Amino acid sequence: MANKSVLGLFIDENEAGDALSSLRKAKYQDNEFEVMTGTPYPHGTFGEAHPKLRLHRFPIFGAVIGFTVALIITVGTQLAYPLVTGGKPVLSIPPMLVIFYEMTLLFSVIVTVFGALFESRLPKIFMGAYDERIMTEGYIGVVVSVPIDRIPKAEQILKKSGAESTKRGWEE
Amino acid sequence: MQEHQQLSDSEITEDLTAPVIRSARWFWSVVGSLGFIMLVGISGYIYELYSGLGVTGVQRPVYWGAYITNFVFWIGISHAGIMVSAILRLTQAEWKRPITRAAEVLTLFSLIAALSNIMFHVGRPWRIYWITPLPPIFIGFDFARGIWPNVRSPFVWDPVAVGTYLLSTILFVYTCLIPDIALVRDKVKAGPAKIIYSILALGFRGTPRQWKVQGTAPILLSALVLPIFVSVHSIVSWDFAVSIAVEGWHSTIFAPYFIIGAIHSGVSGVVTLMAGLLWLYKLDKYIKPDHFDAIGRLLVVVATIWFFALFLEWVYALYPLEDPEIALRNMQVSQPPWSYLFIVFLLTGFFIPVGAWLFKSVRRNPMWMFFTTILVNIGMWLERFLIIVPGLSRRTELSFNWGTYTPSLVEIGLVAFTFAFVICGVLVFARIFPLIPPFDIKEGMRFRHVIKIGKKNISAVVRE
Amino acid sequence: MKQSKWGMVVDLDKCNGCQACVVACQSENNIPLQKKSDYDENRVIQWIRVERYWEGSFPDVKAKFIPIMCQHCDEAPCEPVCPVFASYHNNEGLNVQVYNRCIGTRFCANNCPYQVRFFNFWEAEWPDSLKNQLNPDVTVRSRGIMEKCTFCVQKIRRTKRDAKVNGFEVEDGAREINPACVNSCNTEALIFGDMNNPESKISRIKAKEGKKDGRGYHLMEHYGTSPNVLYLKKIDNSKKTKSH
Amino acid sequence: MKKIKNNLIFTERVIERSLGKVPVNKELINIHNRKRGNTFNLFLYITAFLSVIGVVGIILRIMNGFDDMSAWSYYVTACMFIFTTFMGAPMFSMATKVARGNWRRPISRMSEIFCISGIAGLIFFIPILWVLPSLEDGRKTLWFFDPGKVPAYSPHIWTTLALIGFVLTALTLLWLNARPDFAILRDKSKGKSKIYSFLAHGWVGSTHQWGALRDRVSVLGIFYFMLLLTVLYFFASDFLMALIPGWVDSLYPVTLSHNAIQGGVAILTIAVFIMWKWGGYQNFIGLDQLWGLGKLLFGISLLWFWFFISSLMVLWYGKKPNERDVLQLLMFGKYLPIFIFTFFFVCIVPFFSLTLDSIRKSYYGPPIIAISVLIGNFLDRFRHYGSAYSLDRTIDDATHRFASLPDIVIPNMVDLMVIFGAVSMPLFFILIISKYVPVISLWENREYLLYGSHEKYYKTEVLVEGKPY
Repeated sequence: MANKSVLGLFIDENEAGDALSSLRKAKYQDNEFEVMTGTPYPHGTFGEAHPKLRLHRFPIFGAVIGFTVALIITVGTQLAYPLVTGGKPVLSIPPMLVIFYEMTLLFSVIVTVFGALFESRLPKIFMGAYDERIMTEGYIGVVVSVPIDRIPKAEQILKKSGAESTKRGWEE
Repeated sequence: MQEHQQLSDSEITEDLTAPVIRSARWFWSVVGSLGFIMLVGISGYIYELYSGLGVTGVQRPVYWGAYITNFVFWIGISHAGIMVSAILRLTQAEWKRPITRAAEVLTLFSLIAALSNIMFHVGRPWRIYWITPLPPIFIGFDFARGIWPNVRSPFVWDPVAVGTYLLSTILFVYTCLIPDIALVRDKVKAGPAKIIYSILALGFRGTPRQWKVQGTAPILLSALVLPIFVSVHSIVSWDFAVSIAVEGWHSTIFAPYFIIGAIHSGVSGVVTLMAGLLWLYKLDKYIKPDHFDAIGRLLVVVATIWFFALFLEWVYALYPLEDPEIALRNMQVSQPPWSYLFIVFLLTGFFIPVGAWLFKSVRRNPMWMFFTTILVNIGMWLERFLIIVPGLSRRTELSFNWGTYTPSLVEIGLVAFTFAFVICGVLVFARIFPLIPPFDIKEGMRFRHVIKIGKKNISAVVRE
Repeated sequence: MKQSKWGMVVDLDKCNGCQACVVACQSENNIPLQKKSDYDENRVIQWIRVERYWEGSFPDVKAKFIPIMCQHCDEAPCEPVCPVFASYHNNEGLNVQVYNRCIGTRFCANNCPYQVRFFNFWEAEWPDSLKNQLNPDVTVRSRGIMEKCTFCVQKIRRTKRDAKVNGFEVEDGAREINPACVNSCNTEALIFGDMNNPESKISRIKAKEGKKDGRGYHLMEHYGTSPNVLYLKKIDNSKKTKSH
Repeated sequence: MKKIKNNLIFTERVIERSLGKVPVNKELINIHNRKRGNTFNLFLYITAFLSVIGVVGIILRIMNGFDDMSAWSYYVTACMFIFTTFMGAPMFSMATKVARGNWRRPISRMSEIFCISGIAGLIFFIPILWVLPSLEDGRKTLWFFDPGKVPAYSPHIWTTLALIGFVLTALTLLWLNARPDFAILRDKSKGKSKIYSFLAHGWVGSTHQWGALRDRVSVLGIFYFMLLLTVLYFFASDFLMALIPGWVDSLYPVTLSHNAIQGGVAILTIAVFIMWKWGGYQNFIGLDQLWGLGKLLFGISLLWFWFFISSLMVLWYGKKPNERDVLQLLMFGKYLPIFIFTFFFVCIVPFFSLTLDSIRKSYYGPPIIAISVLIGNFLDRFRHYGSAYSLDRTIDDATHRFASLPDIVIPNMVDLMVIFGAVSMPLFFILIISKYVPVISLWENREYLLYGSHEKYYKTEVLVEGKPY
């Protein structure tokens, strides 16, 4: 059953905070409503749940991939074509250290960026109820995406706690 | 220290996305003239491609000339972009907000300019991909080279390092750009632009989870990009430091010396860019004299450390008292064409700019900072030129093989091409995306507090 | 077949600087014709060049001719820096230059203390009349490629192959295995041979002259590249010193 | 937070702050003035005893004469160890004062107290002047010696002058920073104690004095950094590189200064841990002090690897005869085990352990890593100075290489006495003056009350920090 979503636009942070607490009182789960702001606020400004990020394991994971790729490239190429150059050993360590270092960092950056996109659940095709003024003018949006029958109750709560305007939208 | 005035969100959005919505009056004329310079450069390159490297001033034994100097110069400029933004992000300095993205974009385009220099320098540019560790199988148009690249050569480390650096800069700039693309997506009127921006913004809605990622991801990425920045310029310096036959190249201080030189010339490049933006886009409310003051102090410290490294390199070149080395240094200091360049290099690289930066009034005046930092970059271009070319003219025992070098027209045209390319790239980027992140400035407004102790107001900021 | 290690001895006492070796090398290895402008722009390609040095002031001035070619060093600084393996050390002790791998970064030329590597700045072209005298065994280099003396590796390869096919032993100092410059030297100043074969002329000279007080020395030893070309000093009876 | 309806301007939140009623931190002064426990006195006597043994070791070493340089290798290592660890610690307070991080305030005084170890370094340095041969023996030198114009003993003269200037700057820096605290303690004892009124030297706390203090400390801090670089530059070149013919490493002076700063941060971490664990300063030194030091140690260990790979790459790739010799002498020859231990303790242990959050962000993690860094630092000094002083400099011109490489010198009794003396004499001085100089600077902590505080921000609690200048 597709979710519909309703958006309430607030001017003041305290009003948005009260809307969230009243929604929570009306037994809407935390993952059903969301605050949308144009700029980053300190966490918990609206009393919303603290998002737990596990961003730290991505670089280590990427570093391991990068190290193995570098190992394959350097050791593989030098052993595949054991040509002596300049009297240097075929498996000469210092140049290999350079390639290890570069590849480890390259893959850890790539995996970290994908991790960041994954952590912020970004490629979101259907934006649901959304208003331009959140980003451009600094309004605060509270969007509730629930099955259709609970939408009017949510809209009524938003209006009561001082939303300037409400809007319906289609969730995924 | 900060005379600060609060701005409303809509005012900030208006100011910073103005260049994105409609192009400024001067935009097309400036980009057009830069495009003309680039055309001249490219035609020079086509002439060189057609008739061979004889058209450049390169000869035996000076086999490396203006292209490699330009390559090292642009790699140097690209470093400070990431270094400035990474260090400012890691120390959460308050004055990082307006300049981080400008610095990173400068990094992006100067890296592409550096790579294009390798294309000009190499004898057979259509085979240049043989340097990269791609598998030696048959790739479409070219017969399989049948062998992997030689991992022990500094010229294989270079593409790996610069490639890593370019890719991580692109990804870094993109992750920090997503909120601003969302802002422009909401600001721009319906049409093809809106579709492209909403695709690029990946549906960014500004939920607390997404803002927390925007908070921690740049710090994590700058912690990763800083080691890359250190390693790229060390590897570029090892292109020169590993060779034993050229006098003045084979010294161990080259890696730190090149990196401090890169920071010195790069941060000056960032300051020139900031002053340029301030003048072009009238951003007086966002780039304050305090930003120039803070960067000016940083530049004085970096310049003195760089001068200490230069002193160390010269002392330890003369320390073993070998004749070829002394002959080279003597030539650099007393022989006419090189001694003039050397004096100009010392004056513009260190003495005039650092002398000027000691005065607070100079540091706080964007116009003065603009000219002193351009002087620095002229000096640093000459510094790389004076490292590469006199060393190569080989004042060694085989006295019949001493050489000199004068850049040819084609080389001058292509050096001008790279400068025009970078400036034009930054302007076009500023036309497509906002160069000063609006959400960062708005965050600054929200986190701002004032502590009043008696008569003095001290600006304070929220620390998580 | 025992592994051979090719080397050369240059007897400076016999060399009179007649440049015959330079001409022989240019015709054998398809080196392009050098115009006057190449000499002015210092872009001439001479795989072996004879350097003239004068010693002493006017009344008793002494000329000294030193033919300098690629020394095929054991620890060649030019090999590890080539990114595409265009120059590497093969098992016969030669510093090999593979022309179709080279992309012209010119890093190896910077790294050679003896400056014996040359770059093709222009496309080489010959008048039609001279086209048939090109040596089929040697590739004609296009522009943008580095090249250097290879001890006429094509002659070594061909003789070794014929020796293996027809089953005869390659005897030391044979004209078909010697490089073009060695064959053309009328005063036999240049001696080429297999240093692993103890009876060969070159190893006997090396054994006799290579010691402390012998006439043999290597060019620019302080770079530590251990070159394979041994130079023998000029003998000078007028002075007390045996040789200079 | 007043908000104007239509254009949503955020007005600044103004926080009123004044120090009128808040008294100087009584608890800090009580900890400082309390009778020292017997563990403190025990340590005091141990270090006193060991320093006396050190002095005896010096005299014994002097008595066996100066001509055999290899006997002095452990002595020079011990002296260099003082300069590259104890004298590197004050750099921490300079650097963080410029970077204005507020987490440095409780521990910046402890890093300035290490300035006193300059005197111990000077005492150990004097005999070395006779060990180092003059320039007449034809060795290459920084002063481009040509007889007649440059005096044969110029390395000795200039290094001693630089060293004395360096130690004096360190002492004045310590006194300048501690002067407001002496004034507080003088007024605390209502003028009775003559030591504090003499040390405070008429400090009344006028705005002019505070402004002058800030300028003087910043100028002297930069001067201290430059003098540290110069002194270590002389030690690296004329006392080390000149003794190994053919070693041309223009990076080593910078590497030595970096090792000094790394050693300084390591020994500071241990001192802060001791203050936290047994010093009674539990509620002043929190987790973010040790965490900050852990992050700094991690960053500097990365730099250690970068300096090492820069010089190794150039020397390894060059393969000139003299470079192969130096690599054989210092790394891959007989000194290989020492090099492996050094690399393990100074680079691998801090790098791989401090990447884990649990070790870096803990009370016990950074100090343990700091101990391994100090061990590595000592081994690194021994690897360089030990081999340089015990090398016989004959070169056989056939292969342009050293005739024979020295094997690792075994320390005899006198060496051990000197090493223990060199480590414990600075500690002895530090323990003595920590009775008079308060180990946590009172005025810096009090200044923090002006700028840092927790404020309510809508529904959350945020830390607001001001940037004074």
